This record gives sequence, structure tokens and C-alpha cells, in this order.
Amino acid sequence: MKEYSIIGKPTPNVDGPAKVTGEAAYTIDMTLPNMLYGKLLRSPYPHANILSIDTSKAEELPGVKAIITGKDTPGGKWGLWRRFRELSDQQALATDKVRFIGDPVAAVAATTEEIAEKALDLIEVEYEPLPAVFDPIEAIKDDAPMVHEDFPSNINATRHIEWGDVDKGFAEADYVREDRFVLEAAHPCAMEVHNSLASYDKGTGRLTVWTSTGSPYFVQQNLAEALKLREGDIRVIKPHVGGHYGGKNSTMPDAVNAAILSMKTGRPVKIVYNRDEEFTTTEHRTAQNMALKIGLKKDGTIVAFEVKTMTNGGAYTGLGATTLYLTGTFITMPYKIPNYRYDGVRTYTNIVWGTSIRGFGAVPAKYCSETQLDRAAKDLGIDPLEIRRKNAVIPGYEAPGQYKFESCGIQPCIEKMAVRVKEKWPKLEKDEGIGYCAFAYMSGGIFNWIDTPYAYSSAHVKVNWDGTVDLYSQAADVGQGHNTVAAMICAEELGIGIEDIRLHMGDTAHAYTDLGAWGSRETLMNGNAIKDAAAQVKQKLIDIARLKLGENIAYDLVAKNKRIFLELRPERGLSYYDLVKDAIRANDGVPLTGTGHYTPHNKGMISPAYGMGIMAMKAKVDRETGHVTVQDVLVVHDSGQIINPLGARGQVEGSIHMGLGYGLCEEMPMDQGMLLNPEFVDYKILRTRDMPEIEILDVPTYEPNGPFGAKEAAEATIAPAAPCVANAVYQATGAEFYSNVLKPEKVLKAIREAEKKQKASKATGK
Amino acid sequence: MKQQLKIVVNGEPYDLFVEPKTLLVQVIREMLGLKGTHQACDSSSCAACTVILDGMAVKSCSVLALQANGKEVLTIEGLADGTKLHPIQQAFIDNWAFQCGFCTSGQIMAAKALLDENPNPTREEIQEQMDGHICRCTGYNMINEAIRDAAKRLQSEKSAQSGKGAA
Amino acid sequence: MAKHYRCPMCRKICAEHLDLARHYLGQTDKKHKEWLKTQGLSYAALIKAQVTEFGNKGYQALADVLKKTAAEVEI
Amino acid sequence: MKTIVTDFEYLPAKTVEEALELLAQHKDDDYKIIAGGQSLNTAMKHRLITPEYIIDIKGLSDLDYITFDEKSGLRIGALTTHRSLEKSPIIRDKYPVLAEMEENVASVETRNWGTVVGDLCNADPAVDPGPPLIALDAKVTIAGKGEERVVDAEEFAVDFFETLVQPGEMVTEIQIPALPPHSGVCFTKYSQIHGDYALASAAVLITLDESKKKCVNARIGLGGVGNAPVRAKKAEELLKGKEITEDLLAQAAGVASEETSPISGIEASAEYKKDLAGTLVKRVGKEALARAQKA
Amino acid sequence: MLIEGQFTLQAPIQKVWDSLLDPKTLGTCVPGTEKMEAIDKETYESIVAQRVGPFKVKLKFTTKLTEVRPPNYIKAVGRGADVTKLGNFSSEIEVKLNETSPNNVEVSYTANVSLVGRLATFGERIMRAKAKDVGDQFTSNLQEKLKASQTAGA
Repeated sequence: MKEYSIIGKPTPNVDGPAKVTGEAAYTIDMTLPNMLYGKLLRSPYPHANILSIDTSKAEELPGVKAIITGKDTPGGKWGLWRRFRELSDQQALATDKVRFIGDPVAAVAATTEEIAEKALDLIEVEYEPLPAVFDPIEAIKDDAPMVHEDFPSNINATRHIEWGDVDKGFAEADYVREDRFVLEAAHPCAMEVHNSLASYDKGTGRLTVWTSTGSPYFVQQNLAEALKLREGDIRVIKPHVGGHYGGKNSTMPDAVNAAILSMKTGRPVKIVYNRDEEFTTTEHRTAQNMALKIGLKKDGTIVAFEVKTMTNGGAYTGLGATTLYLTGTFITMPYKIPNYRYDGVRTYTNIVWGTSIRGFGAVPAKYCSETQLDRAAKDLGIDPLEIRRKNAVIPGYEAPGQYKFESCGIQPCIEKMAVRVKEKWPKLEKDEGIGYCAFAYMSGGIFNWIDTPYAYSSAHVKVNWDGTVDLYSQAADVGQGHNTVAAMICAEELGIGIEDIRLHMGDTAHAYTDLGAWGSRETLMNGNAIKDAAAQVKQKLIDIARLKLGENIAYDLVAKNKRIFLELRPERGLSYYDLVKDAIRANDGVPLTGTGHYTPHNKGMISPAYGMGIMAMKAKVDRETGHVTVQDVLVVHDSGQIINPLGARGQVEGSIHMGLGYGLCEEMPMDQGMLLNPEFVDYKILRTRDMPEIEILDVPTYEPNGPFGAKEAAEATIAPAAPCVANAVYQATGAEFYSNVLKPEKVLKAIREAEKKQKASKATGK
Repeated sequence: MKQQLKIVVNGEPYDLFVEPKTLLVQVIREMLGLKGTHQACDSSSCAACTVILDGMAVKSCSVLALQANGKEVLTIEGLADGTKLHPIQQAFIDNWAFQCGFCTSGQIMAAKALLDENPNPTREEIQEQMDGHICRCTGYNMINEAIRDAAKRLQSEKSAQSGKGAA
Repeated sequence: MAKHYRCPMCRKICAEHLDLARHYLGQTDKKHKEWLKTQGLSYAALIKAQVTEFGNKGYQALADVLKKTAAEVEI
Repeated sequence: MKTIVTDFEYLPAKTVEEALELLAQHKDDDYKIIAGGQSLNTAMKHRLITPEYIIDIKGLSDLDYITFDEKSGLRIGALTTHRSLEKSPIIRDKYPVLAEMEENVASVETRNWGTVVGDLCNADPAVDPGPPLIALDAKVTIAGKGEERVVDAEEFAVDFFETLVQPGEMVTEIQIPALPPHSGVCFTKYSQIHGDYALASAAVLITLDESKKKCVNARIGLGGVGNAPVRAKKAEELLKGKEITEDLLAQAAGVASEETSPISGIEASAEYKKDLAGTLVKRVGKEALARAQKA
Repeated sequence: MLIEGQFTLQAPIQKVWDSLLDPKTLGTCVPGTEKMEAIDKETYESIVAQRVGPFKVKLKFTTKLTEVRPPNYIKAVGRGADVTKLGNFSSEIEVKLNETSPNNVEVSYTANVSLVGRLATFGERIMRAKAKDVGDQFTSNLQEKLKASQTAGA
């Protein structure tokens, strides 16, 4: 592997000093002079016609500066699936009817948060409750209430994927099994709630919005649609973001209503959600019903696989339609599946909508497929690690018409795992088990539902006279550490230090488009754009260096360690800082600039590259309480050339934490569309004492599509965590799980079931 | 009716008037503009807003401001020595003990309270102290390592100082 | 030159009726959905058949109708 | 984020007398006593409670004490924080079970500011100190202006968030008798997540005779499995006067389980909690027995 | 949440039936009722105050009978809100009367209750427990009422 000066070296977070001193400003920390506070009045009904709204009493409250209802909004509908106009279904405030508990119906701006809150109590809304539907199976029935006009049977989106000859595959299989699963919803629970600050400039007609988002560009597009303004008249700035995890892709009513209220009052308006609003009205991981059928040969080779899923989409689309697609894709990875069929339906229902949460479809999908695979392995008498190795893809593997793995280290990962597990856990105690799960995940998605005419990623590099570099991009650091990665890539390419880079990120006014942070795309896509931009500047410096050195054209020059020199004769070179000065002087005083872009082409339907690996967990089950203790976690992953090992480790461990939550305790029980646990008191999140230690081993590969060979290292490890736990419990006790949250009561029931089954089979065996 | 609140925050004495319903976190964030202390829940269950009140880590969202009358508060803004970061802050950076950083101030303040009381905590002791803190990014292990690292730094700083004193 | 079939509602052309049925049911607009009614089919029923049971039942049912109705195109 | 939006009058007390005077004055008003306020503030933020007066007793330093002597036993003043109890050398020496209990109460931040008595008075059925105090045969002193009464810990909470404390009264102290020789006490709570509310909790005290064979006294307190903490008297009777074997403990656990009346919720069903209470009694009983044999 | 219960009353079925549909009886039997009146044959309006520890709820609600099959079956929907905007409340109630022997009526009820708003956020588990208490109290009140009216009638 190539030796880099910066890439691959553990590098502290460039935002570190700001974040450890409290100086880092998040949207929630921002205020503007003369600012008003906004609040949203929300529907208490899951489905109801709005008969009337009386705001007169609220308007009389001193301090209330504006109250708007649906009719006062510009009325533009928005969504991320702009290529399918009818799926742009979100609106600022409900006009005719509300579609879930929490759908906003009015917005207030007042001089204090307290007055705004009090004003909400004074608004009288008359509703006519309508029959509602909360479950995907009910939603597609003929007589189900319709959530949206023009969507009969509440079918919001469908997805079909097929390759090979599935029916023939099953006919040739020695072993076929079907399993049905019910997957629970889970909330991303970013620590910073959704919040936005909007400031409309009456004089210029321009709007500036600071918001906690993963994609300033998406917000800019959506605001333009919602407000019927030109995109160019809207500037969206992403300050530090207190967590994203896929829950901050869609533009939410906070941003839109803050903007409308600011346009109406001429004053800056800020809307901050409460934690219960965050839980009940922002996007979550979709609940779904899944059926899987798998056919294998006696030796464990998968010959056919069929998956049917119905997702409980909720009231609007968000990125749920993409999730539906990716569920059907990730469920096949990282295995060679010669014959595959997938059908998914996303249903509209009267709950808050589910969308693109961390793992983007892979999390429920892998839960089902990997627990099924363990059962199949047991029936066939094959070791669970061996069945995964046997079916794992190899470099160059292509799922027809869907995706292709270029760099691919899954086989070596599994081999390394087999060795390490033997060393690490040589003996199991009573009621202990080891669960495995192999995984793969994209490095940014090749989808254009947003219908952007621009390149997917871009970056602009400006080198100043003193050698400092201004790096501009709309790319979003949402905590994953992209700012550090961006600075590292830029510095490596220019052969300078991270301290030379000044970042200007996440502002739509500063840079060309970048689609933002989702689907683990920034390192590969934005990284390629940055590398491209920096390379252009580097080339200018090399050209000048070549002139000044007067060297033979056959010699290659490189930029490294703040010098530009002959690759084969490193002593012959010039200082980067000197060259920059010369270059700018020679160029009529114009700073050196480069603008890089990246859009994947001819890379299949999903992504240019995939991170992958295998996870193992050792867990112990308490047969009396049903408690599952995850004792130890081992991950072997291939994330290509890792840019920053510190950040990569953080991503892997954080993903495991969230994935374990999905597997053990995080759930969103609802009653008639109402969430029953919308506070951290009742929504259980694993704490530090609940987390096992995690060992991570790398199998580096070189990804030709990534900057410096890099690819995904962010989200892949969320999906395997829950199936690993379930499989560990299965290995320890035989308990089978058909849903994801292993609460003690559920575990206890499953263990009792398994004991009964074992007894029965013993009896018949005799 | 507003009442007098005398409070020392990060070494600065303040003489304020607050409504009785005001919470300590509101004084810190809104009246004093110290936005480094964050709030992430409405049910006192995340500890993001942790500050040190008379030497104890407390959740500033769950303390009435008037109950802090006459007391000393230390927030994240008061930790660094001028431009020199506190060893805990430096250890958090060097160990990648945060990602989005939103819960970090509270984590660091709790860590500070722990290390003041127990300069050489075990992993279990760190976990006990930090158990109230929700972090959605890190999975906690890197935070624990940072705190252990900080303990070492503080100890070597101390022994360096006492060494100087002896010389 | 091979025979292809055109979607009755848009410009989409597929080599197989089954593929055309997949395309058809993947559309979310009203126009596509409405035409099914004229053929005595229900969009929802076809989707339900496809997604609630293993196999390709929904697509096959539509493909059978398209065999009779889809225009042929030589390309 | 939520703040307290409803105004109240704030009445701080410096001494017990002042507090009782204020309580007497506002006996008929809509008031709440605040100590640490770790539950109260949240309830006020959510506007579930909107008192007109808040009587602040956090400043009653005269009630912040933990004392012990063999004759009168342990006294815990009403303003003792969870953390003081957890860290107290007296507790660690004489009643380590209380320190064990404290280690899993919410979080350090909550324990630093919240008081043990405040927690009892909030009377959440899953309150952590409830069961061990029942097992230790604790008494609670309730004072009003010019009067004082002492009630058994097991009687103290009467229902969800309701106690024997009447308008105009406050709790001033918890008393725990010195443990007789050959006694062992143990407490555990089970929640899936550390520091969370108990799905069920159990405390068992076992006192053995001179020979350390026969059980002369047993007390069992259970939490989270009724509208208030439960004392499992029938199970206690089963143990008394007998040599405790594993079988007997299992039997008693089964009886204790039947003495509970939990409700189903999103966290677990009533049946599960009932079952769990039995399991915990069995486990805790075994440990209490071992401790009694060593004592 | 689903609340279910069953109790036996010693009274003729017709009498139980009449009592159940009489707002005056209901008003005095439902604990905490401050007001209960019939708007028309199918609609009742009521205000009920409940207290769980420090939490006070004052629900104002309308009940509409949707199916009535004397003297065995009532189905009703209720909809209401807390007067201090603590939350909204809706319920679907089914009551079945079964005469097991003359003068012995088995009454079973199911109520599918949903709470919305602040009340629900923190109140679910408390409300569930409280519902049982309220149900028990209602039964004993009704029993006594029936007894009293029988004695009065005799």
C-alpha cells in the first residue's frame, strides 16, 4: 500500500477545540437581534378534517407577533423525491386535513418562547375526526381510510428487484425455508433536536436559514418549493450539527414555518422542537413486515432468495421510498445470490413517517436475513461462520443490473475473524453464545430522486499568498468527522499540513452543490471532489516548479511535506510556500484556485463502492429474567484505505451502539397512532455501563473509485449489531426471534418456546 | 415576582434577578449567554446540561436557579486556562471522545467532577460516573478511554508540579 | 431488430411483457393507475398480490393483459 | 426545549421551624415542597403539576445528617442526598445494602442533588429506597407544626405518587434500627438498562438464630410491582422459624410473587413483573442468607 | 390502551340497564363526576375530575351511544379533553349485560382508551392503574345505588 503523510494517520478532530470548550455553535445556540420565537400547534388526532381554526384569542396575547395557519402559507408542497412530483407531499401547515398526531396546523411567533407556548393553548381548532389506519397490512385493504388522495390502498411507493430465475432456483434447492418478521420502528434521537433560525431580508427579498441538517442543499431546494421562491434567493447554512443519523435529511416544518413567520414579521424567527415533538413528529426507522424465503444446497450454497416487505411508511414520503429500495438491495449483501426477487410496498399510514435512518434499509433487512441464515445453517449442520464464508462475494462480483463490488475484502475478513474468535473466546460458559453477521454498505448513493441538475459533490480550493488554503464545500460534517477527513484529503493532495487548511463548509452561498451527508457519501464523493480541486492547484504549482527547476520533462514531480520535488530525487525541489508566492505573483495577483466535482457514472444502481466486513458478538442469557448481556464485540472490516483511523473507529463503535439499541431496547410502541414513549425516560437508550468493549480489526483494500482508495466506514456496522445479538442468543438457547427488540420478557418467552420445542423433538426422536 | 440570585459562574460573581420558575440552565444559557451547556431532553434523563455546582456534577435543567443562590457554578467555558485547554479537554480531542459534540460539555464536566474526587478511577468507576449521560455518536468506549487518559495527564501534571516544588 | 412492447401510458419500451408490467406498477402517477381500471384491473390488487405472496403473481396478471394490449415496436 | 412556564411563589425555608411554619400557613393552598426537585421539576416542565407555591427545604442544613449508634440505630435526615448516603462511611460499614441500592439510582448527577426522602415522597412505585427500607424495618418521621408522628416505611406510600404525608406536613427523618446479630440484607433491582426504573426490585433481610441455622426473622420489600412498594408478609412467614434451604427460598419467592399486583405497561406485562419479583426474591434471599451466615 | 373488567350485580337486568343509561345514576357512580347530563337520547356531556397523587385531571367529555340493544348491549364513543389542555382523550366503550339468573347480572366492559398530549406522555402507566381503581369504585357505587333504590322501592 502507498505510504501517505496524512491519510491513514490518527488525526484529532479539526473541530475539537471548539467542541470541547463549548464554543462550537449549533443552530440551537444561535440568536439574532430582535429575534422572535416560533412554536407549532399540532394535531392531537391521527386523521381528521380541519373544520375551523380560530386564532383571535391567541392574537390578543401581548407579545404575539404573528400567527399563521395553512391558508397563510405560500402553499408549496415539497419532498425529496422531486422526480416524482406526486411524492412531494409535505406541507408547512395542514390545510384541509391532518394525517398524523403531530401534523402542524398553526404556527406562532412571539417575543419569548413562553408567550409562544401560551399562545398555542389559546388557538381553537375544530376537527372532524376521520377513521385512521396505522398498520401496513390494514392500509392496503380495499376499505382502508385513504391518507392521501390519489393513492388508492395507500400505496405510496413500490419496488421490485429481480435477477436470475428464482423459481428455477428454488426448484433446484435441497433446503427451502420461509420466515416472517415484524420489525419495530426506532428513533435516531439526535441530541440536538430539529431547530431552525430564519431571517428574511425585506430589502433584498433574500432568505437566510440556519438549520440542523445533513444537507443544506436539500433544505435550499425544499424551501424554494415550499415558499415558491427562487433557489438562489435562499441561503442555507449548516452550523455544527448535534447528531443526524439519517433523521435530518428531510426539510421539516421547523425550517419552513420559521421562514414563513420571518417573511411575515420581517424579524428573525427561531423554532426549536421539544424532545417529545422530536420523537412524535420527526423521522424514524420504519417499522415493517417482512417475509423471506431462502433456498440452499445441502452444502450451504444459496441458490435462491425471495423477499417481500411492507413498510409502515407513515403520513409522508421523506426518503422512505429510497429506504424501500435499499432494503431490497442490502438484504442480498455481501452474498453471492444467483437468483433473487424482491418486492416492497411502502404504505401511507396515519403515523409520523419513517425514512432514511442510519443504515438506510440495511438494518431491518440484515436482521431478517442473517437470523434466517443462522437457522438454515443449523438445520443443514453447517457452522454459522462457514456458511457466511461460503456465500460471501469476491472482488468483481456483480448482481446483474444492480451493483458491483470492485474492492472487496469480505473473504479475508471472515478468515481473519475465524482465527481471532478462536483466540479471543476459546471457551463458552453455560448460556453463552456467539452470534455472527456479515455486512456491506454503500459509499454514497447513486440516486437522483432530488432531481439535481448539478454534480453530486463539489469543492473549491483557494490558495492564499501565505500558503493557507481555503476549502469551500457544501458538504456536511454532522459529527461523523467529515471536516477532518476533508482537511486531510486536501492537505494530502497538496502535500501540506492540516493546519494549513481553513474550512468553509455547509453553506449554500459559499460553494457549489454537494448533496450532503447521507448514505455514507461524504468521504468518497466529496472526498473525490476535494481531491480533484486540490489536484488542479497542485498541477499549477508543479508546472511552476518544473519551470523553476528546469528539469527534464521525463521526471515526475510530487507534492509532499510542504515541498514540491522530483519523485526520484527528493533532494531536488522547492518549498510549497515559496512556490505559492511565485505562482500568485506570476498570475497577476490572482490566488490559485481549483474547483472539483464528482458524480458517479456507470457504477450500477446503488453506489460506486462498498464497505464490508463481519461482526461477532459474545452474549450471555439469563434464563430466569430473560436479560441478555452483550459481553464482547469483535469486528473485522474492510473500509478500503481508512482516511482517519480515529474517526473510523468512532463511527464503527457508534454504529454498534445504535445497532445494539435496535436489537435490545429501542422501540416506538404506538396506540392508535400515538407514540407511548416520547421522552428519554421511556425510550430506552443504552448507557455506558450497558456497552461492551469493542475490538476492531482492519482488512485494508484499495478502492479504485474512492479518494486515496477510501470507501465507506460510517454506517455499515449498525446493521449487523442486532442480528449478532439475536444469533448469539439463538446459539446459546435455541430461542428464535422474529422481531428485533430483545426485551427481557420477549427473550424469556422465546427461550420457553425453544425449550418446549426441544423437548417435543426429543420426545418424537425417541 | 423576580428574586435576587447571587451566583458565581466560572469565577465571575453575578447579581441577577430571576423568576422563581427559572432553571439554572436558563440562567447559564440565556441570561449569561454561556451556550456551551446544552439541553437535549425535557425529562432530566440525558445529562447533556451537566455543570459543576459547588463541586458536584448536577443537571442544570433540574435545579431551580434560586436553589443555586450563593453557590459557585463551573461550566465548560470556565474549564480552560485562558487559551490552554484543560487536560480533560485535550484528552477528549486526542481520543476522539466526541463526534457531534453536543453532549460533550456535559460529559467533560462530569469527568472533571469525577477526577477531582477520584484522580485514578477504574473503568467501572468511570462508567458509574458517566452512566447518566446519553451519547448517540460514540458508543461511549472512546469517552471512557479519554477520561482514563485525562487522569494520567492530570497525575503527571501534578507530579511535575510537586517535582518543581521540591526543586 | 427485435420485438419490443410499449407502455400504454408512456414512452417506456421493454423486451418482455413481464418487464413492462414491472415498469407499469412501479409508476406512482394517477395516469398509469387509472388505465388499469379500464382493463378491469385494480392497481392495489395487483400490488397486493405481488407483495403479500411469494412469486410474481401481480406482475404476471398485468403481463397477461399487456400481451393483448401493448403496442409492438421493432428496435 | 421545555421550561417551567407556570409561575409560582417561591418560599425558601432555612430551618425546620421555618419550613413547618410555611407549611402551616399554606396548608390549604396548592403548594409543593421542593428538596432536590429531580422529579418535581420535570413534572412542572410538562405542566403536569402547576403549584401556586413552592416551599424550598433544600436549605435545611439541620436535616442533612447521617448518624448511628447501637441503641437508636441509624438516622437519616430528610435533606440527605442519595450521593451522601451512597458515600457515607457509616452506611458502608453498617448498612452496605443501602450503598448497593444507591449505586443504581438514576445517575450520579441526580444522586448529587436529589434527596432520599424526596425520592420516597415522590412515591413512584418503582422508587429504589422503598424495598430496602421496608426490609430494614425503617420508620419515617412526619412532622407538622407542633406535632410529629412516626410511621412504618411499608405504610408510607399509599398509592401511585401518594403518601401518608398530609397538607401542612413534611418528612424530617428516616430511622432504621440496628441490625440484630446474624442478620444479612440484600437488595437488587432489575431493569434492562443500568440506572433505569426498576421493572421489579426486591430487598430481603434474614436474621438467623445463635446457631446460624434457623431463621428467626425475615422481611421482604418489593418495588415496581404494585401501586406502592409491597411488603411480602406471607413469604416472610414461610421463612420464619425454619432452616432456609434453596427449596424453601424458591417456595417463598413464589409466595412473594403472588403478593404483588403489578400493572402491564409498555416496558413489560404484569405477568412478567410478577414472575420477575419471585426470581429476584430468590436471588436476593440467597445472598441475604449467605450474608447472615457470615455476620 | 385497553381496559377490561367484569362485575356482578344483584338486581334485575332491566333495573341495571335503566340505571346504566340514567345520567343521574352514572353521575353519582363515576368517581369524581362534577357534571353529567343528557343532551339528547344518545349524547351525554360530563365533567369528571380525577387525581392521581399530585396530578390533577379535569376531563370534559361527550359520550355518544352508537349501538344500544336493550337490555344487553351498549356501545359508545367518548371524546374529550382536559380543561387545562393537559391532553385529549377518546374512548370506545362496550358494555355487555348478561342475566346469569334472575336478579343476578354479570356486567362486562371493555374500554379502548386513547390519551393524547402531555397527559399521555407521562400518564400512561398511572392512568392504566387508576382506571382499574375507578372501575372498582364505580362497581361498588353502582351496587350500592341499586341496593338503595331496591330498598327504597320495597
